[in-house]
This record gives sequence, structure tokens and C-alpha cells, in this order.
Amino acid sequence: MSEPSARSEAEAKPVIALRGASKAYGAVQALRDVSLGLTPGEVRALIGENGAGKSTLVRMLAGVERPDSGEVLLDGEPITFSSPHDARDAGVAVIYQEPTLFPDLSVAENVFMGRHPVRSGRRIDRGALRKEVAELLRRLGVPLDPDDPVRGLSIADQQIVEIAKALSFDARVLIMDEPTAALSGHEVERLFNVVRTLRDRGVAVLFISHRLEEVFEICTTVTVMRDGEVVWDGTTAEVTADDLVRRMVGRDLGALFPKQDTEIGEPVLEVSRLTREGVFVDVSFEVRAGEIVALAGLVGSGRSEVARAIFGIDKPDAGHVTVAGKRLRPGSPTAAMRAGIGFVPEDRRQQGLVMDLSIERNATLTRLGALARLGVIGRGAEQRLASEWAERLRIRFHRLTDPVAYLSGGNQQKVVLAKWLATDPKVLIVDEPTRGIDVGTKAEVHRLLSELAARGLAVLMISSELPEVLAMADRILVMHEGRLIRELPGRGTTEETVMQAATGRIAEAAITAADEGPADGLGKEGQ
Amino acid sequence: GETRDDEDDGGGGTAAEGEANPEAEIPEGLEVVSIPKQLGNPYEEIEHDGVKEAIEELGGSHRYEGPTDAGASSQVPLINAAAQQGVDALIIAANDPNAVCPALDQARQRDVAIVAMDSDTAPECRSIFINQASSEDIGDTQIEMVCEQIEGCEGEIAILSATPNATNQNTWIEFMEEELEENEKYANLELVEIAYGNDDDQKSFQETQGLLQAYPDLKGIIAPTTVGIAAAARYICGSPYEGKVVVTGLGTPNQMRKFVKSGCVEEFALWNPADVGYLAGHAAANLAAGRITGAEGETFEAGRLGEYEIGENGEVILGPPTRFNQDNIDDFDF
Amino acid sequence: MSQPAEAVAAPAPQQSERSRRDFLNAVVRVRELGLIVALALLITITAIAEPRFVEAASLRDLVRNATIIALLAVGQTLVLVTRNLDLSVGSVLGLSAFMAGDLFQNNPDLPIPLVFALGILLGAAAGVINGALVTFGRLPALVATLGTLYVFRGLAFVWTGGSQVNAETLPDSFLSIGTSTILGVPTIALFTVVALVIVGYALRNYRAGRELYAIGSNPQAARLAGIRTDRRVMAAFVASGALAGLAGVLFTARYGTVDATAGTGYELQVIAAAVIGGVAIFGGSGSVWGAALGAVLLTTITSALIVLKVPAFWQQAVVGALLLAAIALDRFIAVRVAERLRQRSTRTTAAAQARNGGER
Amino acid sequence: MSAERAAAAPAPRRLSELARWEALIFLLIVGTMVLGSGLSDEFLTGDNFSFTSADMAEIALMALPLTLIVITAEIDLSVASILGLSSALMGELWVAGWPIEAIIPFCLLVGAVCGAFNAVLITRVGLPSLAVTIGTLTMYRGFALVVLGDAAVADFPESYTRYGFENVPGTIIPYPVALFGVLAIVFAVVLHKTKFGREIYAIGANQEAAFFSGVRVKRIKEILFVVSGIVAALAGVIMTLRLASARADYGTGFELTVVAAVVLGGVSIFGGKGSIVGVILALFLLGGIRSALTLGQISQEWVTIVTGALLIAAVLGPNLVQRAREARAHSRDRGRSARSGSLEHRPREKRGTDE
Ligand SMILES: Nc1ncnc2c1ncn2[C@@H]1O[C@H](COP(=O)(O)OP(=O)(O)OP(=O)(O)O)[C@@H](O)[C@H]1O
Ligand SMILES: Nc1ncnc2c1ncn2[C@@H]1O[C@H](COP(=O)(O)OP(=O)(O)OP(=O)(O)O)[C@@H](O)[C@H]1O
Ligand SMILES: [Mg+2]
Ligand SMILES: [Mg+2]
Repeated sequence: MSEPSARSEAEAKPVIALRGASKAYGAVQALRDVSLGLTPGEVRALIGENGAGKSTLVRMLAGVERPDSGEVLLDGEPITFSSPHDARDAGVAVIYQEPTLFPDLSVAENVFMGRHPVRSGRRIDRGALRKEVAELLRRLGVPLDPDDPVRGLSIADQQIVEIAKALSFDARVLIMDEPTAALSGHEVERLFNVVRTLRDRGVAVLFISHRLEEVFEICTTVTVMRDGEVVWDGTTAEVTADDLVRRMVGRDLGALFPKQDTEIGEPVLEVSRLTREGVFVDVSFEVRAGEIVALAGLVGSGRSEVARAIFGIDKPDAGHVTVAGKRLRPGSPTAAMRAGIGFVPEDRRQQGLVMDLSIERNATLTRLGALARLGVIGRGAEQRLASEWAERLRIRFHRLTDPVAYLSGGNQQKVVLAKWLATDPKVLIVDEPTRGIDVGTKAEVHRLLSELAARGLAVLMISSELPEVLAMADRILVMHEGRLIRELPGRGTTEETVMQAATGRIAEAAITAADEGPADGLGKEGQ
Repeated sequence: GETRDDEDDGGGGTAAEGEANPEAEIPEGLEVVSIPKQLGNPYEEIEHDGVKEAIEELGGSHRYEGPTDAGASSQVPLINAAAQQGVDALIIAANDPNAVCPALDQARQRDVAIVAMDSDTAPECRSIFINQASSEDIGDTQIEMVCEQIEGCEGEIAILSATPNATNQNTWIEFMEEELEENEKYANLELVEIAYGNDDDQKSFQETQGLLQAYPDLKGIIAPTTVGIAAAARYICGSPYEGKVVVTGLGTPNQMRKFVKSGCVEEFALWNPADVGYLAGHAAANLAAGRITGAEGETFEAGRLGEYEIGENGEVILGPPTRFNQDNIDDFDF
Repeated sequence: MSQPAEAVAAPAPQQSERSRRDFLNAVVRVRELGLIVALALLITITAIAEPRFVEAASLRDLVRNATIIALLAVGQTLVLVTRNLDLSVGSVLGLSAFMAGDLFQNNPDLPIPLVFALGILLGAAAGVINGALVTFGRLPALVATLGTLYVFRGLAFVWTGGSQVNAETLPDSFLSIGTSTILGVPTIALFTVVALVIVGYALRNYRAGRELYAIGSNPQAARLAGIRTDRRVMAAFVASGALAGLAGVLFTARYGTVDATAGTGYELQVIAAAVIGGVAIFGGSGSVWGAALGAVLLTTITSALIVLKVPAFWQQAVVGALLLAAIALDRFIAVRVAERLRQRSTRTTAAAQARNGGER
Repeated sequence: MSAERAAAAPAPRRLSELARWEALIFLLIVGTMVLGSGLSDEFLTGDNFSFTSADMAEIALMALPLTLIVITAEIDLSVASILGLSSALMGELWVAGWPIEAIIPFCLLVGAVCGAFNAVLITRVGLPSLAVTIGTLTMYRGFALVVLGDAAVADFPESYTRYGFENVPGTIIPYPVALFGVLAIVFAVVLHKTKFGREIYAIGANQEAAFFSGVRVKRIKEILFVVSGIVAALAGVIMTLRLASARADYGTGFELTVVAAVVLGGVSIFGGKGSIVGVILALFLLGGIRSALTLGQISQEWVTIVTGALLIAAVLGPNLVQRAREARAHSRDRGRSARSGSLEHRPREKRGTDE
């Protein structure tokens, strides 16, 4: 196949490159004299901790921003993209870290916005539009209808549309900023197959991810960034995952998932027969003090919806939730908070944080009542609370009064955690707590969670990353199409078992389960 | 007028209390401000040109300052300003008879002579009101015209007025209703509805349509407002209703000339706004000079219009309304 | 294992596709349909009470009354869709209306098309100012056009200097546009219909049109998609201005009498019409057809209330109430649709996942 | 959802910038003072303050709750109509022989009901406040006409009406303005110093996130709209007293003036930003300009023009300055373009995932 040829011309010249690029945001030096080139047929990984500058680099290549100094090279020639439009015309396709879709428009229009196929008189040819998009979606193997409006699609489906969009202009350069963060294993597979074919067609690919196994699966070369600088550049062949991690964080990491055994106490959170029409049905379970229970399942299985219902974001149609024996008023986050529930939601930027407000204001938003003296809030108290938690969670920031928007993904996630830990909850629900978070921060989050559990906190964790689930959870509850179909012990359970249950093949799952004893019994094994 | 020491009860006001002195001189550099209901209404422009003419005859200076909307409260700041500038007299066509009173009282406390014209304020907050014609005359004239124009003087008629709370329209309408009641000449005329076009051309236009549909046998429309009559005439003239439905009321010759000439509108009435203003100007000057106080029975010279006598509660009537028709309409240009 | 899974999967897309598309089309239709039904109801009821309401002449009047607001609503839709709004249309209309009158007053034998051209030009110029403030000046549209609403109105006052244009000073050929009919259709309405068809078609079938929706739906994404957002937004404002200019000339043709206050307060009426017509006030969705229908409904209500002899003082209250009812109904439909979509997407996604896992 | 509008949405202002805004308005006020005293020596007098401030009282009052509402990214255009309704009621009930002591509370109650009706349609039915309050703007005005029709009730006793325009003894401050002062302080404290206030900002900046943090979004909005209704009704009472007569058409068109004042006060129409101080300064500015031009014998249409121009200029100015800075920054030593850059891009990043 065409690989070798691609290689050889790769040595020839990078199709697009960044030379000595620097970019500062206020006091933050996001990029420092960064150089990087993409050659045809190359799939290059770009990895680094949160805030390392990956997305910033992407924005340079995409023409969203111009470097303060340094330059972008196209086919070796210096070029200034004054807008994403220019970059696109130059054949650069980009999947941004955050979905950039039009909720009111159909999937098809989202994919071809501004480039609709046209017929005589430059009128849009809807037939052609549907066909092309349907074809793209088929290649990605998802049953999305091109005429669906994007509003209402799950995050995963939205990410798929982004990918379809990027593939739709057969570009010479494909840049993907954490495209897999929201995807399940299967969709990732499909994506990689597509990427391989593109690579063989001589497309240059830049792939950003925090999942190193993916890097090794698909990438030939790797660039490692730390604090806005390129610290290492080479081929995947010559390194191991641990090397990469060390280079990313600049230090050795202990075990990634240090869940310590803890004393399991009384049930704190009890969910019984919770039902929300069309999303999940008859969900019952309990979480005990000091226990970490994971909700596993495929994307779209309804886990987040369950979490939302428990916290009162959505009102369940049936069933109820009790915390420490007290029944919660359904559909009231305030009640849930008073009862001692904390909820770190799935969508950090939209639900977890108020991006325009300062780090401080975000961190204290859940504690205003307590901060007020005679109804009046004292500046000092507020600051103290915020800086204390920033300290404890090792949040990396410039000023506490900066908008939280200035933080990188990982640090933003920490602020969300801080805001909830500050309420000193009895129950903590975390939905995808490590989505889009680098290994270093991830390890810290895990350490935090197990510490809290050790101090008697009951933790309900939703995660799409099986290794994380298996390592952290005392018990694993598996959801499938909105039903809680299986309970597995945290220890001694394999990814396969979980997968089988998650994909609804109870039949076989049950057999394997049989020689492990009754489900609820297994739960206790966690202790 | 900086002095505010004479803190007498707001109601009366010095000008009205004091003794009239017919010999007094019109002061040097007499300053008069006139405040219309709203800027941009040609009828009022003409009125206030009349004021100007009078004041300049008397060697005084005249200023014309109006609000951009006809809201009840929008004249207040202008009255305040005039009072602060210590002008000698203030002539106002009130958007609301009462809303302007507190401001006018404060002005009067600073020895500003207050004359209302065209649409009155509450009697106690002005000294003189120049009435374009006695409200009764105006009402009766319009009924008379419609009766003359509807053959047989029988059938349904409707009134297309200005805003529901326009003071003078409402008084005239009262007199019209009264006249229809009492004068058996009009026994066969039936007033079926009073519609409000809000002095807005479009609304009046729509209201006319509405009336014609709601009352198939409608014989005549009386529009006691210049905007209304023009709109009604424009709707009916050239429509199937022309000749079947009579349009009359109060309008300006310039707006109506065309319809009168085409024969679609036979006759309508109005007073000469220039004269209203002119008379008000002289009244204001005399009042400011102290020659008159606004008490009943006092008389004053109004230049080319001759002598006028002040009627009960300070009302001065210009005279009967002028009727405009084919024969005389070209003698007027406003 | 994957075999049966695929087998199951295969038919899924088509069938979900078809049903979904019909469903959506239905919904889209419903929006306009709802209005048409409401309108029909209104007219029928009124007609029962007063048959002359539905005579040709009277129906023509209804159309005439709606013409100007509808025209403005078309322009307003263009702007609303981009997540902006234009409060200055009433003032722009006032300016161009007076200009048209003034031109004829001073030189009666001016060719009528020229006056229309100038009116549209004036409006477009005003649109350029609004557009520049919003795009280049980065002003929130509400602020920018609220400002120009005042400025343009003030200028109208200065310009007219208290004078007024009277029907009699205008050439009959011009005034006849407001009263004459072509094949039974009021001439004046044809302007609106033409504008409506052109804009409606462009919004649906040209890239530029779709891009307006994209901008309103997610401005940032639009920029990343390489759409020249500023240009498009500017274009929308210019179009809205131009249509307001045209509406101004028509206003003069229809009412003959014009002074500085012409079109005062129209801005809210127009937005109300658009919203009744299902145009999302926060951009991204809505059609000019809906907006135009909204305008017709709004003006017809007024006429109907007069004919129904509803006391003058009650009319405004009733109009307000009906307005709210219309918005609420529209919202109700929208919510139902969202519900349906969510449940569908849940199922399809889940189904997909089942297969995916199956092949793993 | 946040009411962000198109490309043109200005970058979020930070505290320092807000301060700068207030400074800007303050300078404009000083400018007006100079202009005014140049135009007329009546301008800088106690009387003029009394007159002008009394004229602005109703607008000023309604601007306070609207400020909070706009900060939550909503809007209330029905206030002026509620004002009219309250005045109409006052007249009608007075004719019916109610004592003022009973009428005023009743009017405020009706105001509260009107506000509550807005609130329900907005929070429970989930309609956009702009659309809803355009509807109720028409409806409430209609009610006002139904109540009082064309009548104008004017026989309120001097003993009450004096509170509409007279000064607090020994001061140049009319009673309504004094009342405004008190309320302004209350609103300022609530907005800037309490939990309630913080939550208002959070809602405006990101409603969903606020809700996920246990902020009772609907409840807070409901409270705000009800308060807005009450204050509007209060303004109606005051206007009735000030003008010594009750009318159904009072305040027609005020709604946009109030919005103008709020926006001029530096409150972001997209919510999340703004301060009471800014709005108070803006009110002073508007009042000052009006009075200066009126006393200066400059025709009223120019007041309209200047108001509009000011509104635009006040927001446009800072934006252009920022543009210039960015432009310079890019050409000049690029390293230093940072600050403006961050202002320029981050919000966009946010807006990308806004929906
Ligand atoms: N618009 C901005 N304004 C201010 N600071 C910014 C801005 N964008 C990025 N930064 C800062 O620049 C640094 C790099 O951010 P960037 O998003 O590139 O990190 P990243 O590598 O993508 O992290 P993640 O893996 O979490 O996405 C971070 O410290 C971030 O806080
Ligand atoms: N914001 C939303 N609007 C409408 N529907 C949604 C939304 N979020 C999720 N859904 C629907 O609900 C289904 C369940 O979503 P949910 O997020 O709970 O899945 P999940 O199991 O949490 O998977 P993940 O959270 O990993 O994406 C999704 O498949 C989607 O169809
Ligand atoms: Mg990133
Ligand atoms: Mg989820």
C-alpha cells in the first residue's frame, strides 16, 4: 500500500507547519516558540497536560488566531490566515475541542454549511446534500438521519457530526482536537478506520487525545507539549506510554488509579424505581458511605439522565430518592443540595461553570448562603474560601478574579469539583469527571475521589472509560437503553463482562455471572 | 422672574388676584412662549404663527416650543423651563386639562401670565382661555351640515373622533348628542357609533372602513378632527360609497380642497387658526401688562380683530366657525 | 454476532428517516398552518356576525391594512434570524414616507419608479448605519437600533419642520397605487407579495440564506465554519432598512397624509407580528411566510374587532391577549416537537450502541 | 439560554472596565453640566434640579428593577403600561370614593399581579420575555383604557398631590426623587452585596450553570418581575400625584426610554453585567441633557436625537477604542497584544459552545 511512498515525500516537505510560534493570553504564555510540521500521510499525535497549549496551537493552524510572533507555513511558504475561511480554502479541516454546531439546523446542513452543493443558478441541491451526508454517516457507521435537527442530539452524536463535517471537505490537512473524548469504543474504531484511509490517501493528520492507547493505535509520530513548549518530538515506535507520561508531566507518576479500600458504612443515597419516560425506566440502587459506585454503560444509555433526575435537574415521572433516610422533594436541586448531594455535571462549560464569572465567584456560587453575614456577603470570606480550595485541588490559575474561561479544560474541571466539595456533601455525583482531562490531573482527581470516600463520602461516578470504572469502583451498575440491567463487583470484573452487559447481551452475561453468585452478593465483595 | 418669595396659595396666582389697570403699558421686550400640543402638526403651526404676528406687532419676542409627543405629561418640562426663564406670558394648547396644572401654578407664582387657547386647561390654572368658537356652536354647526347634506335629513350617522380622551372633541360631541336629542329638526338622524381614530391617519382610515361595514345603511360620517375628516374623505371618495355616504366635520381647506372640488365632500367647517393664535397673543400681552386680569366683563384690543370681551370664567370666544365649500375654499390657504 | 446485529440495523435508518422527515415537515407546516387556521377562524366568526366583512372590497381592505406591517415583518425576520433585531424600522419608514411626499410636493411630475428607488435607497442607507454599528462597532443590535430609532425619528421632525404632506398635493397616479387593484388584488399588496416570495425563496434555497440561519443559531460556530458573519449580518440590516424604505413610500401612497410621526410605534408591532409568525426571537429559526401571516393576523384582528363593534376601549386589551395566546400556542407546539425528537434520538442512539458493542 | 446576539456581541467587560464605564458616564455628566450652564444660567439652580429630577422620577424608579431584570438576560417592556393601568385605577377608585390610603396599596397589588402574570408566562410557560412583555404592553394598556376610558380624574386633594412635586422641606429634593434615592440604595445593596444579587449575575451569565448550582432561577426571575410590576405601579401613583390627574395613557412609550437608561448605565443587554451606580449616573445624564437643551431653547426634537446619539456613542466609544488597541497591538511588538487578545477571543470560545 501507499504508506512508504507517503513516508518518503513526507521527508520532502511538511504540507503545513508552525515555526517559532508564540502566543500569550494576558499573563498566560499559552505557546512559547513552538515549531511543528505535518507531512502528507503522517498521523501525528499532539499530547500534553491540560493547559499545555494544544488547542491554542490548533487555533493558530486553523486561522482562528494569529501567533503573536512566529509564522504559519503552507507548503513551506509563510502565510497568514486572516480567518478560518482562509485556512479552509488552503485545505485545512479542523475538529475543534468543543462542538461548534448549529442546533437549529439539520445534520446535513451542519456538515455542509456554507458549502452546500448547488445546481443551476447557484440554488442549493437538497437531494445531493442528503445523499453526500448520508454517505459520510454511513462511512462512520452511525444511523443518524441527515435531516435530524442537531438540537437534542447527545454529545456523542454531536461529536460524530463534527467528524463528518471535517471529512466532508477532502482536505490535505485534518486536525482533530480531542475528537474521541465523547465517543465510545466502537465509534472510535470507525473513526480510526476512516483516518487510516485518509492517511493512505496522503492526508496529513494531527490527532490530539488524552488517551495514550489511542495514540499508540493510530499515530506514527508524537509531539509532546508542556507549559506551552514542545518538549519532545519523535515516533511512537521509540517510546512507551510511561515515557510519554513522564515527558508530559515532567515527573514520574505513581499508579494512575489509587482507589484505597475503605470502611463501607450505612446507605446514604437510596434511589428507588426512578423512571423518566423515554429516557430511563425503574432504576433502583443504593450508595453507601465510603463507597464509590460506578454507573457504566454506553453513551446514550441514560446515565446522565439518571444523575440529573437524582439531583433534581429533571423531574422523574415515577420513583423517589432518599438521602440519609430523608425523602427528597423531586425536581429541586436546592432540596438535593440541602440534603447534602453534590453534582459535577457532564458538560463542564455549559452546566458546570459560569464562564464569564471569576474563578472565585464560581467556586463560591454554591456557598453564598453560608458566606453571608446578615444577608451581606463579605469580600474577605469569599476570597478565603476560594483560595483555600484552589490550594487543595492544586488549581493552576493566574488571578482568582480572572474569568474561569481563561483556565484550561482540566483546571476548569477542578474548579467545578472545588465548588461542590466546598459544600461538604454527603453524596457526590460525578458525571464523566475526567472527560478531556490529562493523565496528571486525572490521577489527582482519582486520588481526591478515593480520599473523600475514605472520609465517608458516598460517591456515584458516571464514566465511559472502563479502566477508570474498574479501578475506582467498589460496585459497578451497568445501564442499557435506560434500564439498570446488571450489578458487578468492582474487583475481578473484566472490561468484557461490563461490555457484554452494557450492550444488552444479558444472556451470555448472565451465564458468566452465574458462577460468580447473585448480583447483590457481588456488591459486598467490594468491601 | 427669579423671585419666588411671594409664596401665595398656588390656586389663584398673582395675575388673577391683582387689580386690572387699563392704562398700563405693554412692557418693553415682552417675552412670550407658546406651547402647542405637539410639534409637527400644521394646524397648530398656523395657530402659533398667529401668536407670533400679534406679539411682533406689539414689539415683543415670541418663542414656539412643543413636545415631540402628545402625551399628557410631555408639556410639563417646557412649562417649567419657560417659568425658570421668567418669560412674561405663556400660551398653551393643553394636551390634558389637569396634568399641566401643577406646573402652570408654579409658573404663575413667578408672575407668568397664563393663556390657554384651542384646548383648555382646568379654569383655575389659567387666566384666559381663547376658544376658537363656542363649543356649542361647533357641535351644532356640524350636525346642521350633516343634516343639510343627507337628503331628507334622515338615517344613521356616525362620529369619527380623535383620541378617546381628547378634551375638545369630547365636549363638542356632547353638544352634538344634546342637539340631536333636543332639536326635533334632527328627529330622524340616529347617531349609531362614536369611533376613535386617535388622530392617526391609518387608524382613522381603518375605523372608517369598520364603520361602513358595521353599518351598511350609514348615511353620514362627522369627523370633528382634521386628521379624521381627511382620512374618511380619502377612503370614501373614489370608493363605491362616494355619493352614498356624506363626509363632513372639521378640516383644513388644504387637506380637503381636492375632495370639495371633486364634489365628493360638500361642506365642512373650521375657524381660522391664525386668528385664534392672533387673539391669544393679544390677550397674553394685555394680561402680562396687567391691563386685564381675566375677570369676566373686562375688554381688550385685539389688533385687526377689534375689541373682545372676556366671558364667564375667563373664556374669550373668537366667533362662529367658518364653513368651507366650493365657493369660498380657494380664499384660504392653511 | 455482528451478522444479526447488522441485519437488525439495516432497515432502521430508512424507516426512521422517512417517518422523521414527514414528522418534521408536518411540524414546519403546522407553524404556518396554525396561523392560517386562526386567521380563517377569526374571519369566519366575524363574517357570521357581519357578512359584509368578507365582501371582496372588504377583504381587499384587510389585505391593504396588512401590507405595510407585513413588508416590515419580512425585513425584520431577516434580522431576527441572525439573532439581531431592528427597532428602527418605524423611524426609517417615517423618514422615507416623508421624503416620498416631499419629493412629489416639490416636483409633482417626478417619475414614480424613481421615488420608489430613492425611498428604498434611503432605507438601505439607514440599514447600512445599523449594520455598521452592529458589525464594525460591535454594538448589541438592540442598543444600536434603539439609538437609531431615536435619531432617525428626531431627524424626521427636523426635516419636516412641522410641515405635513397632504394627499391633495400628491399625483393621483401615485395615490392610486394605494387604492387600485390588479386582477382584483390590491396593487400595493403586490409589492409585499413580491418581496415575500423573493426573500422566502432566497432564505431557503441559497447559501447566503442558510448562512443567516447558521449565524443566528450559533455565531461562533458560523465564524469557524468560514462564514463571513459580519457581511451577512450587514446584508440583513440593509435588506431590512431597504424594505422599511419601500414600506415608507407605500405608506405615503396609501395614506396620502404624512408628517414627522408616521410609523411611530411600528417597531413593536412588527416584532410582535414576526414572533406570532413563529420567528424565534433569539435567532436560528423562523420563516418570512410565518412573519407575514403574523402581520395579517395582527391587523385583521384590529379590523375584526371594529366590525364586531367591540367597544373602542376593549380593542387594545383584546389584541394584547390574542397576541399572548398566539405566542403561547407556538411555544406549545415547539415543546411538543422537542420532546418527540429527544425520545427518538434516545432510541436511535441506544439502538446504535447496542450494535456497536455487538461488533466489538 | 443566553440572549447573545450575533457577531457583534461585545467582549465581556471586567470589573475594572465597568469602573471605566461609570467614569465615562461621569465625564459625560460633567460635560453636560458645563454645556448646560453655558446655555442658560438657570441650569445650575436648585429649582432646575427639582423640576428636572421630578420629571425623571417615574423613569428612574422603573429603571431600578429593570436593571436587575436585564442583568438576568430578560427584559420587561410592559412597565409603562402597568404605570398607566395603575394611574387609571387610582382615578377610577377615587371617583368610586375609596380613600387614598386604600387606593395606593391596591394599585401596588395590581402591579404585583401584572408582574406575576409576566413572570408565569416567562418562567412556567417558558416564553421569551421580550415577546411576552410586548404582548402585555398592549394588554395592560388596554386594561387601563377599559378602566378609565377617556376620562381624566383630577379632583385629588392638594394634601396628597403636593407629595407628587413638592420638595422635601428644607431641601431641593422632590418627594418622589427622595423615594427613588431610598429605593436605589436598597436595590444597590441587594444586587451587589447579597446572595440574591450574586445569583442574579450568575443567571445572566449562564442560566443553566446557575441552575445546576442550586440557584432557584425561576423563583428569582418571578420575584424580579413582580417587583418590577409593583415599582411600575408605584411610578403610576407618583405620576398621578405629580400631575394632579389620573389618566389611562400616562407613560405611553416610556418603556424604551427606561431601557435606554439601563443600557446607557452600562448594563449588558445580554445579561451578567451592569451596576446600579451606572444606571443612576445614566439617569442623571439623561435628565441633565434634557434640561440643558430645553433651557437652552433648543427644540425638543434635538433632545430625541441627542438621546439616541448618546446611547450609541456611549457603547460604541469603548468598543472602538478597544478595536484601535487591538489593531495597534498586532502591528506593534506582538508580544504585548495579549490583554486585548484575551478579551477578544475567549468570549468567542465560550459563545461557540453557548447553545
Ligand atoms: N482565550 C484565552 N484567554 C486566556 N487564556 C487562555 C485562552 N485560551 C487559552 N488560554 C490559556 O492558554 C493555556 C493553553 O490553553 P489550551 O486550551 O491550549 O490548553 P490545552 O492543551 O488545549 O488543554 P486541554 O487539554 O485541557 O484542552 C491555558 O493555560 C489556558 O488557560
Ligand atoms: N441535552 C440533551 N437534549 C436532548 N436529549 C439529550 C440531551 N442529552 C442527552 N440526551 C438524550 O438522552 C440520551 C441519554 O443521554 P445521556 O447523556 O444520559 O447518556 P449517558 O449514558 O450519560 O452517555 P454520556 O453521558 O456518556 O453521553 C442520549 O442518548 C440523548 O439522546
Ligand atoms: Mg484543548
Ligand atoms: Mg452522560
